[in-house]
Amino acid sequence: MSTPTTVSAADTVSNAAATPDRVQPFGALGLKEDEYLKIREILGRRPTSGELAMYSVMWSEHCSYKSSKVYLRQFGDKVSEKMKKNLMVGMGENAGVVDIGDGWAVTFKIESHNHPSYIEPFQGAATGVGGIVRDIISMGARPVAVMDALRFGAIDDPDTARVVHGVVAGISFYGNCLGLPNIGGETWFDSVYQANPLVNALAVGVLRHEDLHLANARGVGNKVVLFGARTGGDGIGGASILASDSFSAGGPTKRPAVQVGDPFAEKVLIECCLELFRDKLVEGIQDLGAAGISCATSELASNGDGGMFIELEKVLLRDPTLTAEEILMSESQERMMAIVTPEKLEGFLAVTAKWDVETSVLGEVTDTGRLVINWHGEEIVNVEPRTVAVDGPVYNRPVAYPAWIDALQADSTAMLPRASTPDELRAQAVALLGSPNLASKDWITNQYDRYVMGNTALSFPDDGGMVRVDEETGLGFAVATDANGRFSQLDPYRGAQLALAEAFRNVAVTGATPVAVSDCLNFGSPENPEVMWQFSRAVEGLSDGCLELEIPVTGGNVSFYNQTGDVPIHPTPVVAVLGVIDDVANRIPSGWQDEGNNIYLLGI
Amino acid sequence: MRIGVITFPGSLDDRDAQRAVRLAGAEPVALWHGEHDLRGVDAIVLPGGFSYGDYLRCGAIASFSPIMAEVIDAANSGMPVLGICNGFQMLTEAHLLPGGLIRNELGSFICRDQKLRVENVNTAWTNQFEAGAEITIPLKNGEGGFIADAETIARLEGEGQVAFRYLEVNPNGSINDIAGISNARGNIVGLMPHPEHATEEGFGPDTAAAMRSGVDGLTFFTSAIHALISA
Amino acid sequence: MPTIVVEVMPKAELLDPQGKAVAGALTRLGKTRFSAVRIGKRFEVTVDGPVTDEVLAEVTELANDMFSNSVIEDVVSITVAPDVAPAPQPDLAVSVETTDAN
Amino acid sequence: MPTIVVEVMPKAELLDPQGKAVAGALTRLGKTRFSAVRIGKRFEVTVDGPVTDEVLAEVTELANDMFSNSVIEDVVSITVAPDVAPAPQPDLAVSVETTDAN
Ligand SMILES: Nc1ncnc2c1ncn2[C@@H]1O[C@H](COP(=O)(O)OP(=O)(O)O)[C@@H](O)[C@H]1O
Repeated sequence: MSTPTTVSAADTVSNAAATPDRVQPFGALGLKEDEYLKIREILGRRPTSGELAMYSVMWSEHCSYKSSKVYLRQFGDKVSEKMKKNLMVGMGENAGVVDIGDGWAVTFKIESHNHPSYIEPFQGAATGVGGIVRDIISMGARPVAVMDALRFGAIDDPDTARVVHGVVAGISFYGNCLGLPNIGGETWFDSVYQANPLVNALAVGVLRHEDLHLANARGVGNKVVLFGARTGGDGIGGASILASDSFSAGGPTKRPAVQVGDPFAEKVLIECCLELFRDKLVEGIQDLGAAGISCATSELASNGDGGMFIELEKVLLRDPTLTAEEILMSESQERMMAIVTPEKLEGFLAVTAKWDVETSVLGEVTDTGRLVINWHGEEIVNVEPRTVAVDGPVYNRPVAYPAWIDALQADSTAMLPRASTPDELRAQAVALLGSPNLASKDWITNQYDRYVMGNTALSFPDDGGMVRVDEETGLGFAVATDANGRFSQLDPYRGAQLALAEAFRNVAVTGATPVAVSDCLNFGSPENPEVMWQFSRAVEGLSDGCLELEIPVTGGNVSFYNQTGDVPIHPTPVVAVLGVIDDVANRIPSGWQDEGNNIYLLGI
Repeated sequence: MRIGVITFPGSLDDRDAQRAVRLAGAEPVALWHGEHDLRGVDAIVLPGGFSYGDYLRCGAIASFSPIMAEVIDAANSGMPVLGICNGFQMLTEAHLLPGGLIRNELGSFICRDQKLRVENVNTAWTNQFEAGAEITIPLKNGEGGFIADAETIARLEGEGQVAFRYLEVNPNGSINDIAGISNARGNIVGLMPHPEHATEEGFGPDTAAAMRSGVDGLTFFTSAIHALISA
Repeated sequence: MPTIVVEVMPKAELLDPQGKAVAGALTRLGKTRFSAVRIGKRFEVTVDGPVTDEVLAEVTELANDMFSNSVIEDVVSITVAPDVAPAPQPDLAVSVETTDAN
Repeated sequence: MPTIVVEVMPKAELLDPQGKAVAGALTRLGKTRFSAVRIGKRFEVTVDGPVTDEVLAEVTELANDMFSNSVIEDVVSITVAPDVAPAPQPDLAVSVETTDAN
């Protein structure tokens, strides 16, 4: 970079206007040239380095869904009246919300934290749980359960132990310390996930109808408040982000790509947020996810009256050397942003003080239609928030039917030799029993607290987890997650449907009635036309299946770029189904317990 | 009968302990770590969880909470005090009970339905058990290995202050399979397993009779009520 | 700003399952010349102002009452490291030197 | 037997939840002159035999690969403490001295 900047002299809007030809490291930030040119066109000038930071993270595949958006619409389009009936909040919000009766609602969502969990399995998985739980809190719900769907490499590969034990310990550490019962999940080993494990975490929350909150920045003059952990250098090297030639003088900043989780801080944050909601001290709360302050400010502003003014130097820092751009992109965990009316600010601060949660007022909602961010009195960001958060690029990427799939399908089990002697049969049975994918998962589930909160009606080894919502009536919900990457590799359309059907069955057999779906679509690179074909087929299959079963998709997550070198993982659409049960006392556990019960085999 | 349950930042099983108190027939009273006020309760439960994230040492930071000054005074004057898991750790950190709790022998967190023998039925929290009763209640901890120097162990064993012992499996490497202890007077009891999670049918540990039907934990709370009534 | 370093160790091997686990791992890796590993804690306390005798006394008290639990741990040293940079450079991190035990 | 002491600290850029929790406790107790606390680990590795260059090289490797996780931690020092008694006496434990940082 020709004119490097430092902490005290950030690249300002006027400087950007005055130096249109300055070369900017958009490529290193993950932006394509046409995307960069588009940003210049939107702004009518070159972006400041702060704006470039914001656009680059918000326009990343992870935040903008630029390759998947055109397909995901099907989840909203293929719906019947019945599917809409119990839906209080559908796709697009932090998490979908379903009416379960008696004035109760349930919100749930599943999300991936795959790549961080390969780099640093313990912290990657831990912060994956933390992130999904904050989505649930921001809806006004109390989180009441978590689940985890995991895919690892071959069990005998030397690196697998590092990843498995790190991931499981991370989930156990974060979930247990947060006091959320883990009620189920999946564990699968296959060498296609060797350098790209899948860590999908699900969280469920419950709320009364009247407690539902959506995160938006309405009401000119309302305060924008950041609270929770201090902002540090965590995860700045993460996502698509910072390259050595980026922002500061004096050589490359070495920032770690991982985030460190503090479940205790999150537990306190949960109680603090619930008290803020209960005492009606906030208009809305937004969690800080992958793109940190960039995401929270631009999304809140986009969903509200459209304008916001922020003084970035008011952000409480853990590391005082952070630049403005790094503060905008930091992925530090356990932070929330709230919109508070001026009259209620004092009450708000009293609650955060009670919980020892650090808080700073960053700015306020405006009617300018612009998101303006100052840094020590100088304007470093001035954008229309929707251009950052909503109207990012949308791609209709090329798709190509994989030529190899016909041969793969033709190579069916009918070609395999059959066991012909008792010894061969025995050997096969022993091989099956000894296979890691069929073996007991107790060594994992014994590390998860299933008792905390005292409402767990079903968990391991049941097919679905079940939690009581109302202690008076016994009203409750059940959840199961399922996926089969091998089926989806053979046929992504049917594979996604099989995952849906399996999760649906696993909920139904607990005695609950399935009512809603969340999904986490784990695929290879969207720039690979064959992967894009798999993705398009899986979404089509899943949306058709949901229409057939008449349960809506309320939200989910897409994770692309899951591959080792050029080799993509098997398409792995993880489907979570939520069901409702009037009284958890009527639940049906998986085990047979009473002598004399009859055994039936249903289906074909 | 009013039994207080103290909530510390990071307490997790506080609501469960309150529910258990209610199911046992007493009135649960929520107490807050930051106050110097026991609200006139007759007994106190320090619940499980990860107070202050279990950072530093489990229960260590919580043991410096304002309310602990009152808890220490009340405990020393004979009020029934029960420390469950993290609460047990706090009681040792506050030196109300001897010994300490260290990381499980095998390193990882463990959650299991744990069989115990009630070794001492002369405490405020065990008097309704039959002598030598074998019970099953959930255990869930990462740092539950009970340790103390040889002299302390000899004293605990000699004077009947070992209240509970692990049966079949010693899940965390505790010396002499010790799962819980009491003070000499018997009003203060601490244990790693969780009686409050075995108080309601359908949500407790499995029993031979039916899944999740174990309610052995209820007797801890009815014992406290009995102790208070007969005091 | 000056930093005071407090070091705490478990009293004996018995009380240190983590150290035992690491020692076991070393043996499995064939690193047999290490006969024991113990794992303790190192606290870096940043002091706002000069390190006076009074400050040191306060830290010593904290070290004994809060940073360590005398039932299972010992405070093995309290030293002053004036004006260290917040974090050493990774590449320079390993400095091998011989010092006396505390 | 000689002991090699390896010290590992969380990276300064990353959150140290333990240190933060202890610093918070200090503030609540009114000990306001301590502005930050960070908590790392101290490994004492007992060596069976003399501490040769080769042994030091091996410990350095272990320090980097096993005792620390380079993604989130730094090895801040490796020192040799010859022939310490296994555990210092509690009463003698606290020796206040000024040394240079590593
Ligand atoms: N990673 C995990 N997290 C939580 N629960 C899990 C996990 N893996 C497996 N389980 C649980 O363990 C039990 C057995 O799992 P599994 O062997 O996959 O059985 P099934 O094939 O019947 O689903 C189920 O209750 C499942 O929810």
